Amino acid sequence: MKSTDLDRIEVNPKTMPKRTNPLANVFDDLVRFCRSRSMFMLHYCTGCGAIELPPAMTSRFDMERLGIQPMVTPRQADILLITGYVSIKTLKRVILTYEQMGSPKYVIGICSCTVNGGMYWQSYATAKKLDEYMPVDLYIAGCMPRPEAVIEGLQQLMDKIKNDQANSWKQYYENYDYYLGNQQKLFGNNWQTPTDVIGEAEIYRLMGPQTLGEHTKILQQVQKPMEPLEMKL
Amino acid sequence: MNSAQSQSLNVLLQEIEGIQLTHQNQRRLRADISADALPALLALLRGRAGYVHLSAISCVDWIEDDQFELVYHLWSYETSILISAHIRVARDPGIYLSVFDIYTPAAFFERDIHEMFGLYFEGSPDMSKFILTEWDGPPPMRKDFDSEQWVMDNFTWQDYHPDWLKQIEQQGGGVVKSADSSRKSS
Amino acid sequence: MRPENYQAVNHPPSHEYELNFGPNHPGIEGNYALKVKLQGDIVIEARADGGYLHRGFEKLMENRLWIQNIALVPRICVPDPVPMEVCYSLAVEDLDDIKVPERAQWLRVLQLELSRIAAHLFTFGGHAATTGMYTPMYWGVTDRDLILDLFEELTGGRVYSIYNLPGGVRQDMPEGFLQRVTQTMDYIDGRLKDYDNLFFTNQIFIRRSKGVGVINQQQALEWGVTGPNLRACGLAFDVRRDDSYLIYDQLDFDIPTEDAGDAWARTLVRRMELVESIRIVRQVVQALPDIKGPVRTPIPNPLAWRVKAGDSYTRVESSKGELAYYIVSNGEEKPYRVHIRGPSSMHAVQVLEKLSVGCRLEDVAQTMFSLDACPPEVDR
Amino acid sequence: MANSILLTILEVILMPLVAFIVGLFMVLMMRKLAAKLQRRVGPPLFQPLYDIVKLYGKQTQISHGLIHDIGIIMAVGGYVAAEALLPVPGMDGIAAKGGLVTLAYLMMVPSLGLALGVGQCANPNGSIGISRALTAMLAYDIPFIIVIFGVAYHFGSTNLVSIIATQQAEGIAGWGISEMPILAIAGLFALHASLGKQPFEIYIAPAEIATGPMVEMGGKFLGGLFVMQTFQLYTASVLYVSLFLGGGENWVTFLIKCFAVLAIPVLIAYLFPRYRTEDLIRLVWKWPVMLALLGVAFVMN
Amino acid sequence: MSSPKTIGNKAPVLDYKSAGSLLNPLKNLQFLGRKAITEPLQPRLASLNYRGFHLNDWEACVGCASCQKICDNAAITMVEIPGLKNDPVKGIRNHRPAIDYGRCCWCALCVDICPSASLSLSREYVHTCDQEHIDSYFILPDPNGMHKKHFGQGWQKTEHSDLLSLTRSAMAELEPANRDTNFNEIVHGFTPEQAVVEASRCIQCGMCHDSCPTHMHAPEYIRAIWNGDVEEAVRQIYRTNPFAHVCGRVCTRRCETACSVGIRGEPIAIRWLKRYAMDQVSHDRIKQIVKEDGKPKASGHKVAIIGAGPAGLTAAFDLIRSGHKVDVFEALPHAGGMTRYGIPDYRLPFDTLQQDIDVITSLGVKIHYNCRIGTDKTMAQLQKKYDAVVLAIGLSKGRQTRIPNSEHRHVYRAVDLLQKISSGEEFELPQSAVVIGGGNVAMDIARSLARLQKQQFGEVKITVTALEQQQHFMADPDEIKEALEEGIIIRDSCGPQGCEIDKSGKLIGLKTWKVVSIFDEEHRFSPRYDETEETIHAGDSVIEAIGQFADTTLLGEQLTEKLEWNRGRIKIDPNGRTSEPWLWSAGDCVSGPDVVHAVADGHRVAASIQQQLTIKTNKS
Repeated sequence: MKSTDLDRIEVNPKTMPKRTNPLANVFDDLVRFCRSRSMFMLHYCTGCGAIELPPAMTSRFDMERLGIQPMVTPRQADILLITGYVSIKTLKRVILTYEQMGSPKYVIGICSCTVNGGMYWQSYATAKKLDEYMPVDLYIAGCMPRPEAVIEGLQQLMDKIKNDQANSWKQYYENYDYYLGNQQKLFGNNWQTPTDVIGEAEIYRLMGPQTLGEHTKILQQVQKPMEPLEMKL
Repeated sequence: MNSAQSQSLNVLLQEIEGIQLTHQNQRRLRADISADALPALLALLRGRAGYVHLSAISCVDWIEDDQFELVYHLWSYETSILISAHIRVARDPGIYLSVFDIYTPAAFFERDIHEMFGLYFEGSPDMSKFILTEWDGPPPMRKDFDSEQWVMDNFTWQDYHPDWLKQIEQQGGGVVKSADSSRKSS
Repeated sequence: MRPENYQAVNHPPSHEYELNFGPNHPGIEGNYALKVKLQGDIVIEARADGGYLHRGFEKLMENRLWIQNIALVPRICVPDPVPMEVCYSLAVEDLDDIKVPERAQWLRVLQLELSRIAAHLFTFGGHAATTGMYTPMYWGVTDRDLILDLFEELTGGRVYSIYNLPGGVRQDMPEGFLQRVTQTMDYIDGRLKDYDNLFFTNQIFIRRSKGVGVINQQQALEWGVTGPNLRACGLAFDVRRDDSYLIYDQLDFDIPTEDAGDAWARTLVRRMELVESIRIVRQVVQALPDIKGPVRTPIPNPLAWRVKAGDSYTRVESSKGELAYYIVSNGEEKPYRVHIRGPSSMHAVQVLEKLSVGCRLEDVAQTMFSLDACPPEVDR
Repeated sequence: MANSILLTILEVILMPLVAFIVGLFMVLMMRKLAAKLQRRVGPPLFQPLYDIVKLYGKQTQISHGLIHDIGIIMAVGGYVAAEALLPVPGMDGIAAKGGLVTLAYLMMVPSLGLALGVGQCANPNGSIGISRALTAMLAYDIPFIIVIFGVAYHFGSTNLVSIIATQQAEGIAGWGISEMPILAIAGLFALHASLGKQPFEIYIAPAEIATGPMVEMGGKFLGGLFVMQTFQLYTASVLYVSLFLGGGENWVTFLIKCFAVLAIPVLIAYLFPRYRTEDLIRLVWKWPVMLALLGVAFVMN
Repeated sequence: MSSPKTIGNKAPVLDYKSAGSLLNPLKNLQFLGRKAITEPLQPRLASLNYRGFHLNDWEACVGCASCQKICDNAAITMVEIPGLKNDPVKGIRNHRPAIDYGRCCWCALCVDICPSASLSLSREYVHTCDQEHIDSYFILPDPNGMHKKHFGQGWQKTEHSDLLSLTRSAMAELEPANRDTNFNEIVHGFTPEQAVVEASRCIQCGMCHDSCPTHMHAPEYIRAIWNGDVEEAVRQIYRTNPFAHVCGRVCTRRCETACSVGIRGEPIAIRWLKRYAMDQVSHDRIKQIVKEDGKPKASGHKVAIIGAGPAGLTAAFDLIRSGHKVDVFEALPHAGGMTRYGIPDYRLPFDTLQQDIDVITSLGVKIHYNCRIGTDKTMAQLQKKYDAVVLAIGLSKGRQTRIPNSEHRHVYRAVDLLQKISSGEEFELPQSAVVIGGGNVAMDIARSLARLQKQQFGEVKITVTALEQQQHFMADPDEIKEALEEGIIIRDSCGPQGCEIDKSGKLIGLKTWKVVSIFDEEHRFSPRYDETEETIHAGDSVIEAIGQFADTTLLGEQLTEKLEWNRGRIKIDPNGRTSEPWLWSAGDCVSGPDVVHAVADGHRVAASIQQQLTIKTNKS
């Protein structure tokens, strides 16, 4: 097996700015409608709120009614549910996961902990505000929110997607420097992920004035090309 | 358990030098011994009193005494008495012997104590980090590590400013800074 | 600073390779990781990697009032939070010599056993899902939800009931509650037949789980295995009976055992415990109306409550095994030290690592789920 | 003549389209049946379509190289080509020219294509998955080929159109299932195994290898796999119907037969766990092969 | 209890070894024919005691911030809302809790501790928002619910879940039988154990501090007592009150009225805790503690204080610690003013009062006893000799009812009698007496006479009459209770109409009419009587305890003319300064009759004088 090439990104022509097709808007609406009716959520239990997801998924509250299914890998998923606190160790994985998800992608912050630290505000081990590290589309209040509240929240996200209001994923590219800065503050300046966010931003034409900055400079200095590690346990 | 068993256990334990026994209740026996005598006690309990189950090893940081207290909670399925063996180890340099050779579960507890308190166990099979692999601060469970302070230094909080608060602030009210400042001064 | 499990691995020129189970993997319970090294399909080395759910509970509890910790403790084991509350309360009561009214003790047992049923139903589902059978999960979680409804009615919270305080329970049960408990128990009793057909007597499942992750008695004792996992090795030990707390000594229940010590035996022990728990719940339901009196011994003003100095090692039997709190008080408003001995701290680390070696790739997830390891309890 | 060529071309274009639409409903039925067994409502009517449109509408399309792309195209393309060889009521396409052997060959292409594509992803889970998928293919292809051989021998033709015509001429008594019941059972086994549903779901196995071949797939690629799934369900069930249930007299009976055939493995799938790999091979090489050989023996007598 | 050993079936052993047919799972195909059990998409109604979003009854909430203190997660902040009622005397602040749902864990401990039972949780549980509206996570709970939608109350406080201890720690007292013949102190005070338990009830809301006229640091000394550090408690007490022993016994304790715990239960016994702290520390140690600040630099200024009562001595205490020389002139042979001569021994033993005074004199305050200004020295002399003069003469004269025959020689003023009793003077003890008045002075005189009567005649014949209904008496409820225990008869709603005199000129009783109302519509004092209900209360003497007034004759005509007056009282500015720049006035003679107000007044004039003298120093 060959080692991984850096991910190559193909650009969907639909994102290109010039659009001449008169049906383009109708087509866009259709795609957005389908996006809202088919949300694959990443099966990742980051915190204790995850215990209310199985009830929401299974027979009693049956998320599949809304077209929501759990998916196993970030590549397949559209929504990332951050279910409660994220310990710093998990946060690294969450950021990697988020970057690996295909756009458009949506983040839902569940429980108190994702907003302002929640129960664990004194803890040295958890991150306090999720939106410092990645843009969040929707928060669901509760500790933890009941399955009904989760489903209600997902329905709101569906509405937002349908109305083209859930575009936080673009912010991640447009303000990458800000997010990277917060990540570096927490993980140290050597922090890097295998995903080339700046490159993706260029391809998506989402380079904003805040995409590059002092933090990305640090990243570009320390960034090592992906190379395979020696096998060790 | 019956009193005969309890008697024989007491007699048995007297073999350890300098042991102090306290019956906390019917099923809890506290044994204070010196750190040197602990392996002998554990070997004795395991070998001759049926104490095969090491329930836990707890560590307490008595910072004022400059000591760590290690508590070995042992359970015997035969006598149904839980013995807690308490020893004290100097906080500095913080090294003690592993009891892994007597009790296998000790490996996890010793590893845990090592990363949480920084107390090293000689002879334990694995002293590498388990939980705090991405933590480079001091061992967090030590009393001299102030978690809240660390959090305040490293994180910021939501800066809420909802409309109702703006309204109240216009009227001259607002968030009360601390509980005491709300009091009238004399 | 790149998390290692996302890095491509340069495989040595042999048939050995490495796989990560977790932290984001459906074959792992919660947010936990197990790195395995395989030769072909056989695991030759396994390393558990925890801390993804680490919140530093023991540190947090040192910084909070005795009563505030009550809101904190259930979070230590999310699928089965009630024993956490009860164990903490029992330990504080032991330290401060608080006598719990009898009615409160019965209510606690009721809640504990309901929680055990809920946790076991949840575990079955998870275990079945690791073998590719999702229907038991859909059923188990749904039926568990009915018990959560009972919790909601009794305690005001679905999962984290925060119902126990040192001294008793916070509220008496609402009217007609016992009747609804009976209804739910009848329903679950009736459903067991379906579960048996689908899951417990499913020949393919038996084929998958028999002989997987075998622990013999000798090993179980040596490795510190407790709870249903220990009973699946033929040792009838249960803290409820042998180090009795609350009013368990007044109840009539059996301790089911199996001899095989494999994943199948562990599942079966849980299945039988489910029945025992239902039996206990029915006993409580019958006895509770005759037990009058308060449900809580008043404690001092919680803002200024100092628990007597001393230490207490208190154990209860959670659905996962032996759960213990070691609490040291130096007579202040806050605990001086709390050490939580979660049953999974043994099962999910050492035992899992040992059992994984030599097992098939297909069975790694099953081994973990059959041990019913609860990662938040390991990480604390 | 020109007309008939034009007609054939139209049919060849139309048949995969029909297959896709029917396949979507087959996916829906599969999910609905699962929901029913699990005592819940299940997805809405157009859910499979939403999923596919959404996946194609994803903006990020992470590719792992040319082979990866080709692999997916092969996977879908293999089935699209197979559809043209599967006669449906009113449309024969090029079935008369292709025959069973070509079809059997085309049905292996997707797995091979997937193997190519997934191999490029360099994800060990994917590699294990694909090796399992090929193993499974190796397992179920043996009874499958034997069954096809038996059927072809019985009808004396590898031409599906004539096989169907023969069966329809004699009514139910002439159906393959009445004439070759043992082969039909073996065929059902092979069909079930080829769909990769429990207990034969060894190569998806989320809890073991995180959905195996699909692990690195996102966006269009996953969409491709979803499309492939619709074709797969369609192809397998239509082939079985054509071989054993007399094909379609008209669209109503044809669809009823297809969905009924498919319901059997689907229902079983949600009530059983998966086998281990070696168990699968042992099982499939033992019973279906034995049955198929027995069936062939009966047929040849 | 009966053992429920027979309940429940034995666990049916699952026969998995033989029952396991491969086709068993297929039995579950029956579910194809069953209905789904999925709930509708609309969120269900939560259970009756669900712990959902917060509600707060703003009418009931007093802003005590206990919810903030018990919150695990520092989720609660108090917000000051200007439009709301803010009444420190009643223990109400215009603060309301605001809750951060980015922290809250819905444990409901805030509900369970809430002293006013205003907080509760609702059955509402759905709230979502996007990043721009994250402010909606910070809410100010009101009775209408988070989204102004009614979901009904969920978790509320019940008697089981209440976390406050609403009853006081028991304290030993003299039984009525043991106290009615002597002047021994009735209340024993807390034992250390009782005091710690009582102190632990405090929720540290600080309402007591706000309501106290002198803003004593009650939360701090209660916390110190709870910590077992009584010396620290004394230190905190002396920050604002040199009459600690006195206030520990006879304070009107507005703090306890304001106490948040008192909303639904018995307030913290703040007075007894103060007394406990003072009693625990030895007198010498108290003196040391007071002097801990070190000796101040002498300022060279001199201040004269007329009247050695609480106001005057408090001013002296402050001024001497600021380095001024202080001379106190007291007309009577003992210091303490009304606390010495007005409050009976059984409530305030003289030697404890003496301890307070001793602390003050130990600082260097010089008290000139038996020195009556106006006779022995004149105001003019004082003005000349001192930089400032404080008039703290108290209310030494009893008011008269001026009802018919009230000039009879057996009609007494309560203050005069009390002074006689406490100074040990001989006087004619009435065999039976009728007291007019429902205040503490009336109770004091009634109970003092009752003791003397019991000693001398073996039985008590005292009737207390007052205009108010008994529950509205000015006197302490405890006093009334104890008075009744001691055999005193209380007749409420009785308006005195005249003293009855028999033919021989002997007083035989008091005639009263039933009171219909005391105040008119404009809340002015204007009692109306029901003349048909006339009662004659038998008694050979009548004692008027309806209030006191100041004896300002000492000022002299000239000064009296010069000063500005306000309805019979000397007019003072908010700092206690009169219209004469050298003269301040403090205590009962300018504000109400109450020790702690007098102490507050003393501090106030001392601060004003200090300010004035500092200006003077800086000028020179």
